[in-house]
Amino acid sequence: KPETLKIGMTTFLTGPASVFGVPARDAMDIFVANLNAEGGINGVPIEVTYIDEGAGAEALTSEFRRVAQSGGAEIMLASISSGNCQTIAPLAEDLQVPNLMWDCGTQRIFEENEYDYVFRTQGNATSEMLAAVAYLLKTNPDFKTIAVVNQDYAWGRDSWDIFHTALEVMKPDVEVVGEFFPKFGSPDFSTEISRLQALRPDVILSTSWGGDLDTFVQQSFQRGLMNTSTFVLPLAESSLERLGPSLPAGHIVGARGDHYFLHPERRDDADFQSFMEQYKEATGDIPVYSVFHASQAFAAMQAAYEKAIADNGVDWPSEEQLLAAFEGLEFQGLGRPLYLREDNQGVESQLMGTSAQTGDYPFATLENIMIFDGDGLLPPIGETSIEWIKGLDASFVDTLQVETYDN
Amino acid sequence: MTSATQGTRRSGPPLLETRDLVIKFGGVTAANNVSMQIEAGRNLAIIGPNGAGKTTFLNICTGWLKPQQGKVFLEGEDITTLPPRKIVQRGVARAFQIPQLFTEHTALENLLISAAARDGMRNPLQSLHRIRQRDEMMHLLDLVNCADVADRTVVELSEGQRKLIDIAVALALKPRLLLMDEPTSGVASSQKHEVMEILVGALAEAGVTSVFVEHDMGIVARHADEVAVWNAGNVQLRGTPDEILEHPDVIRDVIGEEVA
Amino acid sequence: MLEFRNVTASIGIIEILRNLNFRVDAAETLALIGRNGAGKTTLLRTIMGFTKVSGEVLFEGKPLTPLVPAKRPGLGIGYSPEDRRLFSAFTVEENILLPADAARLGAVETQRRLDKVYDVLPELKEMADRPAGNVSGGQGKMVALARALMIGTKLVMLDEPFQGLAPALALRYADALRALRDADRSITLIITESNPALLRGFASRTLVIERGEVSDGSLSPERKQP
Amino acid sequence: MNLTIFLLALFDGISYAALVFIVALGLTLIFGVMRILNIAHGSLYAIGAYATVSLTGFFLALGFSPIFAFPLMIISAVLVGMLLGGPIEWLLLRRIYDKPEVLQLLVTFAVFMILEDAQRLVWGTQPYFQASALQALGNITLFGVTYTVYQLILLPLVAIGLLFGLRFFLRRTVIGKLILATTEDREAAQSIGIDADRVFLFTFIVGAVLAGLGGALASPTTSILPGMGADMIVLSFAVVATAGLGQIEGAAVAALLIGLGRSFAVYVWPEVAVLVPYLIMVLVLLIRPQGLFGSPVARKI
Amino acid sequence: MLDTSQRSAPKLSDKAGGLRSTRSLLTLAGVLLLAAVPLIAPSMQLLINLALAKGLAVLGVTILLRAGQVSFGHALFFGVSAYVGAFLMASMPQADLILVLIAGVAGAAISGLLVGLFVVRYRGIFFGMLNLAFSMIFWSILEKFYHITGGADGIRLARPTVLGMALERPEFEAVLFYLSLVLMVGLGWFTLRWFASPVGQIFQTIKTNETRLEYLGLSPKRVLLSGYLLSAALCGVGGSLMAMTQGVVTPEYVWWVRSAEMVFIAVLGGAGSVRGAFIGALIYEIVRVYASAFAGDIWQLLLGSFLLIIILFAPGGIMGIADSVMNRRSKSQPTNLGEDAQ
Ligand SMILES: Nc1ncnc2c1ncn2[C@@H]1O[C@H](COP(=O)(O)OP(=O)(O)OP(=O)(O)O)[C@@H](O)[C@H]1O
Ligand SMILES: Nc1ncnc2c1ncn2[C@@H]1O[C@H](COP(=O)(O)OP(=O)(O)OP(=O)(O)O)[C@@H](O)[C@H]1O
Ligand SMILES: [Mg+2]
Ligand SMILES: [Mg+2]
Repeated sequence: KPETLKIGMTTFLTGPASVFGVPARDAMDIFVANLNAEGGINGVPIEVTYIDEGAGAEALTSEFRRVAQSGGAEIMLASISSGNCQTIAPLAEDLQVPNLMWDCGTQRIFEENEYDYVFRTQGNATSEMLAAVAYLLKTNPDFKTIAVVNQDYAWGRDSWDIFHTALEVMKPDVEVVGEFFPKFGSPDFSTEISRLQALRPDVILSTSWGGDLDTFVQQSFQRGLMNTSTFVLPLAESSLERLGPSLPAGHIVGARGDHYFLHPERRDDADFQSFMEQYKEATGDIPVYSVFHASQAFAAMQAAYEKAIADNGVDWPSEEQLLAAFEGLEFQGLGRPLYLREDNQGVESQLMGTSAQTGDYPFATLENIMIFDGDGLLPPIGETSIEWIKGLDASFVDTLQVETYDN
Repeated sequence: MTSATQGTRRSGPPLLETRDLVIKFGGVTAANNVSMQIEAGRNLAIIGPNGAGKTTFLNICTGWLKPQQGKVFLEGEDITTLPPRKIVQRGVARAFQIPQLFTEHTALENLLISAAARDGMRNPLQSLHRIRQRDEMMHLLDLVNCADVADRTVVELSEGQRKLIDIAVALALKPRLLLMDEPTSGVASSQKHEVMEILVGALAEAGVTSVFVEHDMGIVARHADEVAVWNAGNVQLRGTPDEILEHPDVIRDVIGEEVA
Repeated sequence: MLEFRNVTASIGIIEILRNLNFRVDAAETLALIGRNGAGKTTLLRTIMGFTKVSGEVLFEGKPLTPLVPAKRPGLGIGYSPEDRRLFSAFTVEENILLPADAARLGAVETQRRLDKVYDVLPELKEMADRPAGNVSGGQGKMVALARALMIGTKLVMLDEPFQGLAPALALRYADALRALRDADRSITLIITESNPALLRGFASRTLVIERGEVSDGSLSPERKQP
Repeated sequence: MNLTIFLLALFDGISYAALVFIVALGLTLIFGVMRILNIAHGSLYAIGAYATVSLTGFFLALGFSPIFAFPLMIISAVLVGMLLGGPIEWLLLRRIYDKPEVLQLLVTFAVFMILEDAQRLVWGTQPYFQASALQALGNITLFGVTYTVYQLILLPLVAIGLLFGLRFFLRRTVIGKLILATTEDREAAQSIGIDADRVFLFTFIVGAVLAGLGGALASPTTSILPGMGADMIVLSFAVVATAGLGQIEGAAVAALLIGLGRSFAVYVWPEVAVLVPYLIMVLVLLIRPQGLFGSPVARKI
Repeated sequence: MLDTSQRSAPKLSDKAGGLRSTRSLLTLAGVLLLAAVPLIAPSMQLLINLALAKGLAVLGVTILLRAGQVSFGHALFFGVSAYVGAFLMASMPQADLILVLIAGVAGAAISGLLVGLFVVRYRGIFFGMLNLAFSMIFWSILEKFYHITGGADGIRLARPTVLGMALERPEFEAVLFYLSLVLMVGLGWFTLRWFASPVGQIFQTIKTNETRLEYLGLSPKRVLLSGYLLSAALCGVGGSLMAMTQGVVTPEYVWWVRSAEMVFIAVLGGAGSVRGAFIGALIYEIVRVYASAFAGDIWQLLLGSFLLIIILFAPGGIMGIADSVMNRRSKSQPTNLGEDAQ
């Protein structure tokens, strides 16, 4: 039994993605402090080392390795960027250190390779996009045209691939009138907006995040584009507070999972409320989805250790015991409970809603919330997402399990 | 050294010939129907007032400037449109009015590079300082009175020293024809004659034809076989030093009354 | 007027001039001679403030050393560098006028001085509007000379001013400079020149520099009483 | 492509070009005069934007009318120039003018790195948005497409004003002449009495003010977030190189080409929009190796 | 004339000789120390391996610095070589390490030739920016054709075999480490010799006077191209090693910041110094990793300040510091010209 349980976590502390990375670290500090205050896991306190993903791939791999090997970390949480996930997953496998992919969206990881040491404690791009398609089809069944404005990098491209493929099979009559991939970090979308105003699509999809999403929505709002088209913004939960009044009512918002600071099923729970207060106190902000993802990874880790200890009746599990505990592990962070599939992929529910300016907050909140069960949103093990989606049809939406809430 | 021009006078085309060169810069005519024939084996001095077009003539002959009209021939070959390096490869070297040196290299290295460029570079990993032409180059430096600054970087040298090294660099190419633009300007008068003496001797020994622009009439009188006088873009006169330096027009326009 | 006291000047870590002690009186015309690399140019550059100096350089009794180079022309020091250093983005006349602009002389004074300069160097008048980058080597020297005369009301330093000039022209300039000096007794001239013939009967004193040291040139036979 | 679409693309291109030009202008000036490619320009741009957002937020919270955002932009830009530009030149660059240019470049790179983190320490990692200035001017509608007056009219006007202002300053005023002379030969300038140190300090501050102004003017149109400077700086570099060394008219034309190229690409061939600045640069330099307005360096021999 | 130089010249070269041997000894010690890293500090092995790979690329940039040219796009060749390796591994999973390396370097050299033919016409900022443009065009291609290139996620690069043997990660990494070390020594030595050779010296004259070069009968463009090719190939070696060490290639390899970083390291080590390229890379990577590990979100600030201090107080870079330290020690007699003349 170690004196402390050392864990390493990679997150963006610098660079544009620090809009996710820094809140996640702040949250992690709270989770760790809370657990340590209760005596840690089976009496073992936890100590986290953070690794900045913004420092570049060399620094990341060197640091990851240092923390995992000489730093004595028993378990690693990595990472946010999907490029980094691709680097880290095989490295963790070779180093034989259990690694929880806590905020890594690309569906490819487990579809293209098998891993023994790598687990994902959240859903993936497929479940996130399918939920957005399903919500759109349920709430807005009659739209005819769609345009997309995504960031020009893997996430923007992949997510549109999934969304588009799904739309083609579930609503073949929809016409894609414009596909824009402005460069990542673009400061200006005026041209795209002019073009969209001329095209007047019924629906505009953007899976952008951070400053790109903020700028796009703000500029669209200023120029009246939001009055003429319905926006589908699967990551906008993370921008709600910053967008303030610029996100008017009636647009579709997602959260990469069932993450929302007013989660209809969780908002009355004591642990949920107390965390929200702690977080608000520590940072002054409302938490965004990366905080929820951090909570899930943390919960998964805690659950795995506790399960391994209980299953084996030991003081502290060996690595094999710990790995065994991850098989089919069930855990719950700040959202609904999750579990790990056989391919180490997490099954996570997806929350979607429609923006509303109620006046309760100086920014948009959600109404007509739907929480989709994660099971139906992932391809069966062994199938790749795109192939699987190509085999679906319009009836897919009705097969999904969903709960609906007014707000 | 080179053998190509050992025989001083040969029948056949002159070593360098220009026909009706014209070049104008805006309103200034720097060359106005310049036709010159330069025979092998002689030292030709070019004199003339400032701005007469002397440097421009050298620029055209070496391909730095393209004339608006006219042609340049090197032993009968039309070289008017060739770039300088092609002309240099045919045995023409040049020293400049404003020295053109590799300022971060030492004086000796400047010469060694010149020698390497001349002979081609065979062994890519041999040190420049070890190439076999080193002694020859030290000798050349000595010739221009600069052996003592061989290991100084060019930026550290005085203007006069640079001029001398610039000449040595041109000489290191073992040219058939050497063009020098005011070789002694900036060289202290105490050294001028000494340097020119040795230089001209060496050129004669190697059979190098030389053309030099010069403002010092003492030098012209002593070292030129022939003098051409430039004026306003034209060759005004041509003749032996004695004839020319006595000519009243030349005295008026170039030499000035007192010294004469 | 100008005095060197124990001056040692270095470029980088190399000492070029050592232990110079001499003075130049007002209205003197000093010829600096010496072999190539003796340190003539460096001496002038030292007065302009472009070398590292230990010891004292006094100008009209006041130490020059604390002044940054840019402040020195304002004292009435004009300098024509050996390598011309014209501003090719400007025309010949603009080059000549720049020192006046920098000193903010005002239109009237500027014109007065320009006229004077053209009196000395009439050849420049016809090239006034040509870009300075294109003039010939000798013409460039003339422009540099003119520029120095523009600002040098007290001290004019010419580094090989006749280098590259056709002898006829050089002689005329020597005459003109002499006339200028004779007309305005407040001007002190320092000239480095390798052709002593041109300075004959012109320089009031000769200073020989050798290996960075000033030898007893001040006792030169060419010395003339002002 | 019909006429309407053509005009729409033109409008978009112009307003984008205006902003790019304003930022690139300061960089061109500094590069033209000091021969330093100031990488920290990107940070100054970002800090100009942050400062504007903070100041505007502060004064609007005090109840001032949104129109105050405009003077605050200028104040922010001047603050950036004075408080950052001045010390960078004074404390850092001045010490290494006699060193190789690449060292000067790297000093600005180091400053860039420092300022990037400094920004994050001061303003955090969350994007800011402050569009009062833009909203204050309202919208206009052309061919059924709504534009903000700010972007379509104000920015181009400011850009044109700066272009002619700076041109006049450099070509027609005495200080401008002295700056140009210093540009060409620092030592020769000193020896005719030009205080090259002051010229450089002044130039750098003006360049920094322009960077800050670019950020200030951009702030109402975009999210202010870490890393915004890095993108702008590459774009500005492309403008500077395309323009020809230190050519401000060239910078204007290059910015316009890049702006129009980008907006037409979005209409016609969106895939290449990202590449437009580089393609334009390669094409221009292929045809004119010295840049749009640069003149071939005539070496006197 | 100052005849002091003549007297001091032999002294200078004596001293240079002494310095040279001290330097060789120190270099040897450094290489041995590096060779011992896997044994004495295994946790540093990966970091140092990455630094060595980068150092080779920096060496490429260093070469151009000697000609006075700064390229802001040399990450292009780094990336080309890495992607060639990745594609090779994808199509030929049994490919050998040596094959990957050779193919990568060949790819880098060929692209160096293509880009070089175009950019050698330019100097200064134009040269730098055109290189940047080409690297960014390649970067965009990598991002755009994501079906082929994997977009921002990049491509995983399986472990190649080594002389036909399939190795586990630790052994493979040891092989890579020593291979990098050998390449550093070999290519470093080669580059030093090349710099000193007539060809290399002529290449360096691009920095000071192309007119004279032309009047020596040489084509400045061709001269620059030869060095450009060498520099691209060296970047290629670095890129291949980096790709195999990381096991993944991403468009970040080509991103302009990486090119800028290479220039930065080159100057940090001592602009134009061969040893400096590697020492610079090692120090840069170590400072960066430890700064980012222990000062989380202000590592850039620390790194920037560190570099600023080096540039301001030791503009000769780390090699400059090393030289002046050695100079001071070997300063038995004064070599100052002035003092000699007394
Ligand atoms: N930047 C420098 N670094 C080191 N040494 C230098 C530097 N500049 C000049 N020197 C040296 O200082 C000495 C004096 O040079 P200076 O230019 O003053 O000579 P000069 O008398 O003007 O010669 P010349 O008649 O050839 O112009 C020379 O030996 C020269 O090599
Ligand atoms: N590139 C150019 N552009 C414009 N004018 C030029 C150019 N080169 C030379 N000139 C002009 O052509 C004329 C001849 O110049 P050149 O340099 O040939 O004179 P030079 O006889 O060598 O004079 P000097 O003895 O002063 O060196 C001069 O008036 C000069 O200003
Ligand atoms: Mg001439
Ligand atoms: Mg001199």
